[in-house]
Amino acid sequence: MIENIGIEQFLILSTLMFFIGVYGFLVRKNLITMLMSVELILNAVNINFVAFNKYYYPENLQGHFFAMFVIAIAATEVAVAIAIIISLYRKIRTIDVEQVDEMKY
Amino acid sequence: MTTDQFFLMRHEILLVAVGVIVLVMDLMTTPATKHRIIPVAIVLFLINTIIGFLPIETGKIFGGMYRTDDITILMKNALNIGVFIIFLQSAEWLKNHEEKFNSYGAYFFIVIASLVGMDYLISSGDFLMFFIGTELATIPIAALVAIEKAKIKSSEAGVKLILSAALSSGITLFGISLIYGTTGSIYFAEVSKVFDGNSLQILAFIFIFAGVAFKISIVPFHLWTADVYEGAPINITSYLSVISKASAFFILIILLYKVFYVIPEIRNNILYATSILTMTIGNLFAIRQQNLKRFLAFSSIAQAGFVLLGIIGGTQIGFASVVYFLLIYVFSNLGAFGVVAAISNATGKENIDDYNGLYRTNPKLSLVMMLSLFSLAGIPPVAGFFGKFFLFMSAAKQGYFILVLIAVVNVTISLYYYLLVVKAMFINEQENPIERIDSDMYTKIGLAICAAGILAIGFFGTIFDFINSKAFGSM
Amino acid sequence: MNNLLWLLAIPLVTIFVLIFCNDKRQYRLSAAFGMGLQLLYSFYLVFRYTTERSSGNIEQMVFMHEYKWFDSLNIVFTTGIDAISLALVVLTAVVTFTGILVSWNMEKLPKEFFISLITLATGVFGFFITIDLFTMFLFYELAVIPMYILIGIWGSGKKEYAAMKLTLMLMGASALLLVGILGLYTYSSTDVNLLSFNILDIANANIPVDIQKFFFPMVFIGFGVLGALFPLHTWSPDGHSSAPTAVSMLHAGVLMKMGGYGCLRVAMYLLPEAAKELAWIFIILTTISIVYGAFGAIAQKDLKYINAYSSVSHCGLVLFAILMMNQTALNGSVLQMISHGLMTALFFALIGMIYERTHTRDIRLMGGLMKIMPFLGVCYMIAGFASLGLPGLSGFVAEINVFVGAFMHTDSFHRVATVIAVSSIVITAVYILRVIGALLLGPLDVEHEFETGDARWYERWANIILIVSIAAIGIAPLWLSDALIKSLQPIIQKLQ
Amino acid sequence: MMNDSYSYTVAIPLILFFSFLIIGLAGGKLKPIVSGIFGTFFLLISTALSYYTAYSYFFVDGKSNGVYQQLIAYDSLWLQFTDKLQIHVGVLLDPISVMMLVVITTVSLMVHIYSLGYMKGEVGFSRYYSFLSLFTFSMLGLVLSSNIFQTYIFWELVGVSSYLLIGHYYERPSAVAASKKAFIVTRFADMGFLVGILLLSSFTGTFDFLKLTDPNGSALTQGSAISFLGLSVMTWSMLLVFMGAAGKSAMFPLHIWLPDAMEGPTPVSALIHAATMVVAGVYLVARLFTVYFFAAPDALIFIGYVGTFTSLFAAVIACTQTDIKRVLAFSTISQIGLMMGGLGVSGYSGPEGLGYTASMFHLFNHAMFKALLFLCAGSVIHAVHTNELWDMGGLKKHLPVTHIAFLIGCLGISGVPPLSGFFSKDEILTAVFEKNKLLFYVQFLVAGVTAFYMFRLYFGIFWNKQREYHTKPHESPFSMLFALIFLSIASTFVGLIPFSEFVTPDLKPFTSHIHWAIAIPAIIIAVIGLVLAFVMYRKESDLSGRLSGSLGILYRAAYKKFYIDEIYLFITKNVIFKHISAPIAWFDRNVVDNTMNGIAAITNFVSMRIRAFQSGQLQQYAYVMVSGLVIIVLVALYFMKT
Repeated sequence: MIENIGIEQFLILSTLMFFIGVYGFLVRKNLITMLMSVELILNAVNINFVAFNKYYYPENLQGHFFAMFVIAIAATEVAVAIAIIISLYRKIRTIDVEQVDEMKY
Repeated sequence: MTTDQFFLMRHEILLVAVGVIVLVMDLMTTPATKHRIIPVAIVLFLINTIIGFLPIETGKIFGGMYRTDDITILMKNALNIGVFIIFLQSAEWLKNHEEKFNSYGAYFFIVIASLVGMDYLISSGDFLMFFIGTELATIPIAALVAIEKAKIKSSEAGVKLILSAALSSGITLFGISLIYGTTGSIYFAEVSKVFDGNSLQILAFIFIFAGVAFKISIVPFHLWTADVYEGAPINITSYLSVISKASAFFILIILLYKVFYVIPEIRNNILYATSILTMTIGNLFAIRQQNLKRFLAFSSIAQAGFVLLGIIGGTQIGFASVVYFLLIYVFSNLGAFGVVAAISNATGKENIDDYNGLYRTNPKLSLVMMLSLFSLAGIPPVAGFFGKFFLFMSAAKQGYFILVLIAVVNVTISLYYYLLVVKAMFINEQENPIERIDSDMYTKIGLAICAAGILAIGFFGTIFDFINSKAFGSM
Repeated sequence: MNNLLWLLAIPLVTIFVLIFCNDKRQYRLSAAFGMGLQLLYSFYLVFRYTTERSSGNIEQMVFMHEYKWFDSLNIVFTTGIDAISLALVVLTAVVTFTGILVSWNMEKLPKEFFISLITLATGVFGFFITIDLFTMFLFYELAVIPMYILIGIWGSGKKEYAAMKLTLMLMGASALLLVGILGLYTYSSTDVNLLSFNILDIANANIPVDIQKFFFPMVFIGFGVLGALFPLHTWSPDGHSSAPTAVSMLHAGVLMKMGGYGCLRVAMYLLPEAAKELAWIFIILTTISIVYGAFGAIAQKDLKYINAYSSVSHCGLVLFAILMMNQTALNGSVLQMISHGLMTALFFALIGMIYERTHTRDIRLMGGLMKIMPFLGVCYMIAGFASLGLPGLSGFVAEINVFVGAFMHTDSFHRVATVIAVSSIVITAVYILRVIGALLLGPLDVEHEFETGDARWYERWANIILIVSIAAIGIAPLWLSDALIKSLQPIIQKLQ
Repeated sequence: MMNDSYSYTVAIPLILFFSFLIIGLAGGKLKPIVSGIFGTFFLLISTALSYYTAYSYFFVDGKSNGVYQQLIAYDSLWLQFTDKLQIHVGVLLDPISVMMLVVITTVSLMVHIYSLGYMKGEVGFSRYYSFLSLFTFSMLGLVLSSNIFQTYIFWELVGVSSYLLIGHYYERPSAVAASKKAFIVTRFADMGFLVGILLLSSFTGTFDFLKLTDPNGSALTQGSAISFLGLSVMTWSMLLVFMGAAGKSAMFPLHIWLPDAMEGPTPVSALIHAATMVVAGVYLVARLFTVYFFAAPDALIFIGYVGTFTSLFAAVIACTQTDIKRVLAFSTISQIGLMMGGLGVSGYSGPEGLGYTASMFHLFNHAMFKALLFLCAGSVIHAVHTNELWDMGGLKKHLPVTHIAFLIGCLGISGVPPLSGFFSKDEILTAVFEKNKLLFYVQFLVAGVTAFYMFRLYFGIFWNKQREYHTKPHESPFSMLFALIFLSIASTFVGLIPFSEFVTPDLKPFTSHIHWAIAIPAIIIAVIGLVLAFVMYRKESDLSGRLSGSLGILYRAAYKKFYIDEIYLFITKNVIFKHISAPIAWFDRNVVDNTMNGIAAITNFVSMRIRAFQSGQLQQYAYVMVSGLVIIVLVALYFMKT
């Protein structure tokens, strides 16, 4: 049934996700949530890649591969980020981003 | 694909080898003998650096995904030298923070891993490699930034770095995806053929540019820099401010002039505006800083602004002078950071006022510091002068006289705050200045190398001629 | 032996030696020896130069050597001298040597002091012997930076402020200068591969007038700040007053001359059309600074301030003369550079010596010093007479050249400017005599018991050397001015 | 024209320059008296040389077919402006320069000898002599100069040596002030001189006297055409040159420095401020007389008026002063005024040029008797250690020689025959009478006033009733008396020289004779003045007191030298210092300087303001980043549209 879904829908979806992600990153105070917003962005990207590949350039698989790599790297990124956040939490006992401003000016 | 092709990646392979060896040997050490790994790692890395200079043929592999030519090799060697100096400087720091590390091998391995990322980034021939390189370069560093478990600042810096890096890479990726969508390829070569500069591609281009600009910390993508630099362990700070910056600049040039070269006026306008912003903002912030790491962070932002002048020229000379400047910048900045590191390792003092009367007690350190600062400020006869001069020259050749004027005025402002440090060290007096420091041999060697580089590079015009003969010859 | 790099080699070797010296006597001896050698070598150069010329060498620059530096950028370190630069080189050698003599008893960090001083001198020598803009600019900055350290560490009064102000203003000026130089480079040839920094090449490239008009102000102001061009002269009073003696000598005596020399050699020579069109603006400014400086000096109470302002006035005269753009005036400007260099060096040397004995520079607290230090008193009087343009001393020769030259313009604008400038000789007389009267003459001030004791041997020699050279120029100016006129011809031809 | 037979004349000044150097450098080591002898000896040589020169010029080979030649005895290029415009340093011999040679060397020699006694035991004895040599050198160089710029050079040098000599007692604030005033006032005048030279040279294209003063040369015609503010440029330049002359010769209103200059040692006043330097202005005008006459007649008339006015003005002041040296100073001013007046009315050729001849003649005589008077005054002061007229009296029995000498001087200056003053003054009056009646009457009056104040001085000092002096006055030593006697003899007989045979504007001798029609009244008014003085001051009569009382305000004005000094003081102190110089200094420190500091301050301020960006809030960083991105995108797309 995918035939009767145009690429536009995918693109709209991905774009929405992208901006939701950005929005989330900017407004959510919880570090973990901000990380999730980043994930949204990355997934929007993945959708883009796959959609483009499927609809426009089916002859090769660059898009798909790219998406996979993105997923993998996103995983590592999240891993490291979480680790750091935890170590931070150990010290200041909060993951509210607004508390994370010892260094300024 | 044959092995000898495979060995085009000699730099990366060697690095990985060094990393693995260090890691393996590290497993054999006991807590009592773990410090022995330090000399081993340093020597191994030195060997790797030397081998890097051996001649090697160039070419593409993985269908153009990875490509080397003389200039990339040159760049990688420069980075090697830089990292080598950083290792030398970090030895003392490592010893001081024994409790933090149950093994030192991890430290070296992580740095080397990130350096591998840089190398891949430099020789990336398509966006995938570009993306992988960037992440591989950034993520380990984020871990190292946060390594000082005891300090809040360290973790805070780590958080700030990793999160904003994630955001920026997200933005970059979105741009890449759009490029892929509009051109149907992720290979630089093909993209550049198809790329025609319609508004969607412009959007994509700017997204990608933003991602790189983030790494170089160009205004307005620079705000993370100061905090991360301050919070991070000082050697990591120097790594961030020198190595990752240099590689990012390199790739920026590739992107601007190999991939997106069909939209010159947009490119130039963006560069024009951002470079003015970058150097001015950087300077204005640097003026007030007391913490030297933060100070150097802002000064390095300003320096980035100057480098853009070389890029905006867009000529052979321009790129040559950018690479030349980066080479000098490695030595100057590492010299400055080295002194700061030596002092903060010995006394934990990192503020400018602490340096009052330093010359009385530590003349050598202060001299190296002065040389480095003068080199950063672009004062003859030290190398920095030539680097800056050629950057401005290449911009002037393209007729950007106003831009050059603004830049030079900024140089004057920067001179002001560099002189503040010199003043503290040489002119100001204080009751109890920092007592006599005798750093370990590694630090001394590191600083000596920096000083030698700062003093020498300017006088051997052949270095520049060499770079110029290699620089992006293919364009 | 006529390779000009000696002028750089000797100081550098001296610095190198100094690094390995390790007690006060060695420092000053090696410094004095090195700079003495430099002085002798500069005299030797004069001799070589005259023989070269008399042997019929009519090149614009003699002893030219080219050292390829950045080949791909066509940056070639080119050395060469004509009478103008040679005269200034000798001036520099004299002032540096005497400066070292004057600071014979430097107590605080003598090694660093001499090293920085000689570095400064090296920059100046380099500036004068090079004839390509790149190295010229390099040496310009090399000469300015040690100033900061020298004033900052060994200065007096609000030294940090003064040092910072001086350095930043001069560096800001060099910012303009850099843009101007790059502009000259960019338009030095129509073929991108032949762009060159070499002054002689640029002189042959005919740069379009509107381009010149864009760059002329930058170059002229860039150098003019160093030449204390109103209203950008304010670094000079503070800088001079807080600098240590030898540094004031070098700075007022030599560094400020780099400004005039640069204006002449770069702004005027390479951008003649623009110079012709825009001169009037700067004529107004320089005329102001001549009178302004002189009047400013009248109201001062601190010896060094008085001298700083008089330097503003005299250096204003240099630039003023340069802008008059005819042979006599240009000749006068160069003569004025030399004579002002010598006499202001003498002034600052004497002020330093007097300060050592009186521990004050406020003329209201002194008086009748002639009685207790006659030698210094006489020297001060001679310096004063030189600077108010007494015939038989160098100042007069320079001034009349300037005035006669300036008056050759028949339009009333130049004439009025000239008459105003001439009026400065009266004002100068006023403040010079005021100082002499307040400082040396009158009853000896008894509340302050000054350290008596006249000049020591090194001080005597420093003064004598300077005075003799002042008088030599003043009594027999012909040989010098002829040589200068010959070397000025290329510039004049461009300006005609 | 070049002439080698006189080339030795260059030695006349140079000898003294060397003596200056020797005494000046070795002075500290030598015994004072030795350096005195040295100086006198050197001077003696050049005196002999100049007498010889005078003799051979005037009587042997100065004339060729009845006209005195202007000989260039020595010439060398000193400085070259353009190939055409050059400064030569040379020796020009013509009647006036040779005449001046004699005057300067004679008086200077006398002063040297006199000072051996007068300055005995003074501190800075050898300094004094070295400066005397310097002065004589410069003065000789001035009169011998063949080139107007050379004149300027030596002009400055005499100025400075006068500065040094006035300030001889440099520990006396008044002396310092006086020397400063003298230098600055003359310097101010010299500025005019310099501009005049510049103007002159820029039109005539030469500095050379021979070219300038050649009556039918091209120099004179140029520039006369171009006019500026109604006067021809030539007139302007000559007026400016005269400004210099007026400064040196203390013409109104630039005369103020001369009375103060009396702070110097009396012999110096005799040499510099009576006989030689102050007449340099007259000499300069005479030197350029041709130019004045042909190219700038208006200027010449102006000079005549200024001179005459000054002579009256000074004479009136002289009547009221009580410091004997100041009286003499004012009388000097007034006599120089007469000379200027004479020059102003003079014609050019033949008997027409009487005024010129007369003023030169008067210059010559005046040098003698005024030097004499000053030296006498010196000897009096030497005896009684005061300058105040009313602290003296009845000295004629203590100082017999001085008394006679002073009397001769007074008679000479008052123009009583057969003393020298009579002849020259008579000639001046004649010349003026023929040209301009108004000036004549003024000068006629001046003659009377002169006699009056001179004899007021004479009676006041030597007659009157004896004052009590703490040390009994005694006649001066021989060296001083010798000078007095020599000069008295000189000023008695030089009047008999037939000057018009030697010195004339057109260099052609003519014979002049005394015009009794004018001489008789002149003598009469002089005698009247004499008698008046006799009546008022011979005995302690309160006549003078009553008179001055009745004249009231006028007297006080004259006594206060008509407040000229106060005016100058006001201008220098209040206008220049308070209202120009101090404000500029303030402006410089506070406005110009603070603009520079302001730039720095602004930079700092901005950097304080923008620190908010670096808030430490991660999300704000991200916000800035994203918005920056958006802005760039929008701008870029906008650019793409256009």
